[in-house]
Amino acid sequence: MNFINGVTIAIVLFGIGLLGLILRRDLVIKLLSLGLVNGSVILCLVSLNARPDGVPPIVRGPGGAPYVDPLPQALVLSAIVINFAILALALVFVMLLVERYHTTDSQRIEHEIEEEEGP
Amino acid sequence: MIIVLLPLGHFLLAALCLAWQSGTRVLTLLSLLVDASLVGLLFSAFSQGETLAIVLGGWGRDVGIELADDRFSLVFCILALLLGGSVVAYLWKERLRPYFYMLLHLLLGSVFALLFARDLFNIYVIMELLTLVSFLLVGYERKPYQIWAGLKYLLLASLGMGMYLFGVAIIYYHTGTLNLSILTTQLIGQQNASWLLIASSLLVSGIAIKAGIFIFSLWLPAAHASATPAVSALLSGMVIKMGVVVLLRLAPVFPLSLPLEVLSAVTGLLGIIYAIYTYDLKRMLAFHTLSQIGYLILGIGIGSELEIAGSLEYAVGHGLFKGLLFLAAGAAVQATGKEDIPGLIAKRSQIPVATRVGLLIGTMGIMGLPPLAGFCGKTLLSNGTDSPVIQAILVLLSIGTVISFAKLLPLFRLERGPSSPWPKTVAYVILGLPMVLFLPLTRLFLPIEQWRESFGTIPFLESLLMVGVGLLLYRFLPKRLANLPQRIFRLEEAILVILSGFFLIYLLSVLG
Amino acid sequence: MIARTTLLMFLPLIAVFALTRKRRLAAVIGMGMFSLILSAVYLLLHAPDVAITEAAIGAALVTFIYVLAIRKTGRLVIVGDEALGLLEREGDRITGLEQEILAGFAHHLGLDLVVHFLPREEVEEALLRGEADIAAGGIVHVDAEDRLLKTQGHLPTGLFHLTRKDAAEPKQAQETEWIYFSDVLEAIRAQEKGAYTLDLARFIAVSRLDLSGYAVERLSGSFSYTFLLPPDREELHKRLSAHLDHLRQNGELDEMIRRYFS
Amino acid sequence: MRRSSRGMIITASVLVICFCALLMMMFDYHGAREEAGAAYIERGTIDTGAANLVSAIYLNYRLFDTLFEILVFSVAVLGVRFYLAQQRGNEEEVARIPESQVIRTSADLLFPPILLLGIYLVLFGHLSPGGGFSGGTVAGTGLLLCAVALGADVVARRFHEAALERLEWGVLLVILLFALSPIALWRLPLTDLFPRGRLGSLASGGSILIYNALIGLKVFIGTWVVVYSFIRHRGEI
Repeated sequence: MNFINGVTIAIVLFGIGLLGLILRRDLVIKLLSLGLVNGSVILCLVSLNARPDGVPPIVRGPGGAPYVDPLPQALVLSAIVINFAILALALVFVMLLVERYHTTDSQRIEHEIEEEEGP
Repeated sequence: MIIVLLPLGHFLLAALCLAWQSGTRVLTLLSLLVDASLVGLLFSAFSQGETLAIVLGGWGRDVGIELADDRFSLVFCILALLLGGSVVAYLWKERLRPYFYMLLHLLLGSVFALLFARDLFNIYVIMELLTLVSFLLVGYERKPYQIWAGLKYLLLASLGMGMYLFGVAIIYYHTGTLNLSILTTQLIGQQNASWLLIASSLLVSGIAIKAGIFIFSLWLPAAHASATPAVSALLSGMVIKMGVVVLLRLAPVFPLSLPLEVLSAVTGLLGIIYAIYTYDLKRMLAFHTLSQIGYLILGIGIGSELEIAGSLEYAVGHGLFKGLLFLAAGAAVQATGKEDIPGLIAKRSQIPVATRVGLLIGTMGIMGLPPLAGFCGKTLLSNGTDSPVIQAILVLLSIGTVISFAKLLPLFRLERGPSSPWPKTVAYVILGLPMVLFLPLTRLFLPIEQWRESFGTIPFLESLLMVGVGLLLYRFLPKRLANLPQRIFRLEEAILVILSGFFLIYLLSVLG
Repeated sequence: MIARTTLLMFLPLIAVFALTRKRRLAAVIGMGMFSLILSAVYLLLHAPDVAITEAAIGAALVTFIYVLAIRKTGRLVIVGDEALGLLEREGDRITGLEQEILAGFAHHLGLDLVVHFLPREEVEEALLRGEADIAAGGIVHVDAEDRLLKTQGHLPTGLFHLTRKDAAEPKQAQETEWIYFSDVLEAIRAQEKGAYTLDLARFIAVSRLDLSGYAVERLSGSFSYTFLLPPDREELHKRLSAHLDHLRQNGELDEMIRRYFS
Repeated sequence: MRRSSRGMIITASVLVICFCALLMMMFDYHGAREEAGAAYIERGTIDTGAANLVSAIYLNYRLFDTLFEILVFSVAVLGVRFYLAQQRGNEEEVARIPESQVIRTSADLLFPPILLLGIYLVLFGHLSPGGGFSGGTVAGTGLLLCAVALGADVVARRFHEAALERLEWGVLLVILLFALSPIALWRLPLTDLFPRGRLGSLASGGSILIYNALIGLKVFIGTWVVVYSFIRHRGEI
């Protein structure tokens, strides 16, 4: 079996996204990393049952062509939209934070909020 | 049919709220009454032994989405209605935008949907809606710390849902189904497959982030402490329980017994330690939520019928008293302008009497004083197991709860105070009354012999003893401890802790 | 199959490239590229529906809103304490000589000027933490930390030494404390310390108060106000110095100084 | 100093690498399963009448998921509007958007085909790739292009925001009512009562076409509301 397939790449991308989420302090880049994490799961789902000799699951006529499993593809459509919703809303909240703290550095914002709230 | 109407009806109302802005309040109240009658219908059908299970669209289970009801979902429906009703009452006099009621309806609708869901991907979608709605509710007042708490919640919860979906992908690849009841039959004999262990750890860690388990839900103290009281009550009483409900659905299917038991001890004890040394009222309540989740998942982890009944009862009880405590605490903070407990105690004469009574009933409930709600759940949980370790954990948790709430006791000195506006009093009554009458009400869930057996004199004395020991210990415990680590609640550190938690769960499921 | 593998191998590379960018805009556009390639992969995986949705939402819509939200122009962030005539708040506006110099400099670089006011003792910390590009607000060059880059002074100033007359022993100069605008007024009113060293701008602010309890002495030597930059910003330092030289040579600096301090 | 501390970097890398390695080893992936999705492939077109099996699942078998997805999208639009509307937007910026002549003409040229593409994706979603969501987004993005070319305020005058938001929720209401309508005939909600039609013709696939059209309209409006909110607040980060 080919080692470079959608699933392994998806796991690698998940890891990259996680690292970005932890190590980059800029909130915008954190959000992009989150998008990458969720996107990698989508890639994983789509490539699970994508057989190399398959055809897209659109029936052109009678008879059994090797259609690819349509279920993950349908699920993934929902996941993509949800991903978008999260990224858009999170971006709005980041904008609100920037308006108040003039920075997108997560640790600085966290620090300032801790200072405001007291010990 | 009803189980589809419950969620979709609320979504319809959410859409209507924008069109008919002036009537939202009344509309919401009416809808809750209609819900109550629908749930009543379901309940009467259920008590005659009919369980509803439908596949939407009229397809077979293997291709469609199944919805089904059972005891858990009905009980949680009642809890959701009580909380929803009291929140509406609590906010009756406040001028809120229709936007708020819209979110409230969306929240209720997704809660109902989740209670009936039996499909892994369906659960994922509903959880995401729940996340987004509660995220918007946390930031409703647009204060900077709320925004940050909400953002942290969204990032972590979304990461969790990513992990969950990865687990779903693995399961789908190996079994070809997403339906939980089909999965149960498919997985017989495969309980030790390597992919199953990793998939179930992914599912559980993803859900645990939303379920308020200590090493996973590190966003929770900030979010629950900073939101408005009504939102905190909803989140702590209801939304957190939804994560637990999902764990309840997953537990019979996947090999989760040992991980859940260990997690319950961890979250219970760590939550208590933080709660004891936190002097900000709402933050302490938030830490308490973390610790009380321990009780719930303990029962789920053990999985015997009595234990599950115990955690179910405790879940309802916790929903009631935590909702009550958050509402009353919010009113008290509003009346005095102080958020820390010493400050509140100093100004206690400014707190309305009804609020103080509400806080008192909530405190008694959470301490497990018989015959209030907390007592029933705790008793059932400890009756259901013989393992000394689990008994010890339960005792520690009970005593810890008493200690952490002993701080509040000076608040309840008999003193005159201003009177509370009537809607808030109604809100306290909606949550307080079922709590006081909890013991008779539990007969609905338990066979009569078991009920008699469980609540004899001995548990009464035991829990009184526990309260006494807790109060005594409170006198002698150091009032301040060397700094507990607060860093773990930061965003980056929280992600690292979550990852380590994932390894912990995986290790435990390999061992178990 | 080969196309699929190649594209798949590209994905992590692009992701790493995008997420390690320093500039947000580059990262956003990198992730947009990533989404585009991802949707090509979906097409090759026989999922045209997903490919279209990913291209429309992931690549187009998300990238659009992120690009819209991000500031196109960079910002030149100034930190500093308030100083009369140099960096002052007037209602919503910020005025003063240093403000004008830096605004011109920012315009010259094509950047937006942003000023954050901080107490003087936190300014250097902020600079070292990388939160600001330039520190301003009446910084006398002898007072600055050695690690930081300094520009050549743009305005001569004097230093004043205030000693309380009723102090038991006259304090030595090295024991006196620098005092800055953010707390100078309260400090002098409260008369909490025995001795202060002030620069001209602060001295003017203080001189409105009752100073009869203090002996005032002007320190000898020539002092001047300067800007501070973080140690790793040599390029910016060079350009700012060049900008100041330019102002000096064509007389604009003198003109500005006359406007603020005549 | 925009870097994390070294301990953090090391811990994070170790944990993440372990996580990925564990996942890779334990996934037990050995190529695509050929029998996967057989139930849908065999029965899909007969059950639903749609040639596109993904649409068949998305809008018929698993319509309930899709309803939630639509709700998630609506909540996102609502949230963006709510939180950005109270913010002081830079109105003069909005008026200033029109860019150079080149962009204007190219946007003018591009807009009609993009809109057409969107409509095509919506209408033929049950026969070929596409559907309400992708079609709506494509059309909405086209409108964004239009906004860049003409100035967002020109477009915004034609599409009044508050009215649009109501319209969006109105469409949601219609979708929900439509989903619930089988109750009137005493059938399970979300059941498709429409005739299946001849496979491959436009009028096939039962109610999928109706759902696609409704969702397409809703997403089109929603996309524009989101994009316009962001145009009003551009460059704030």
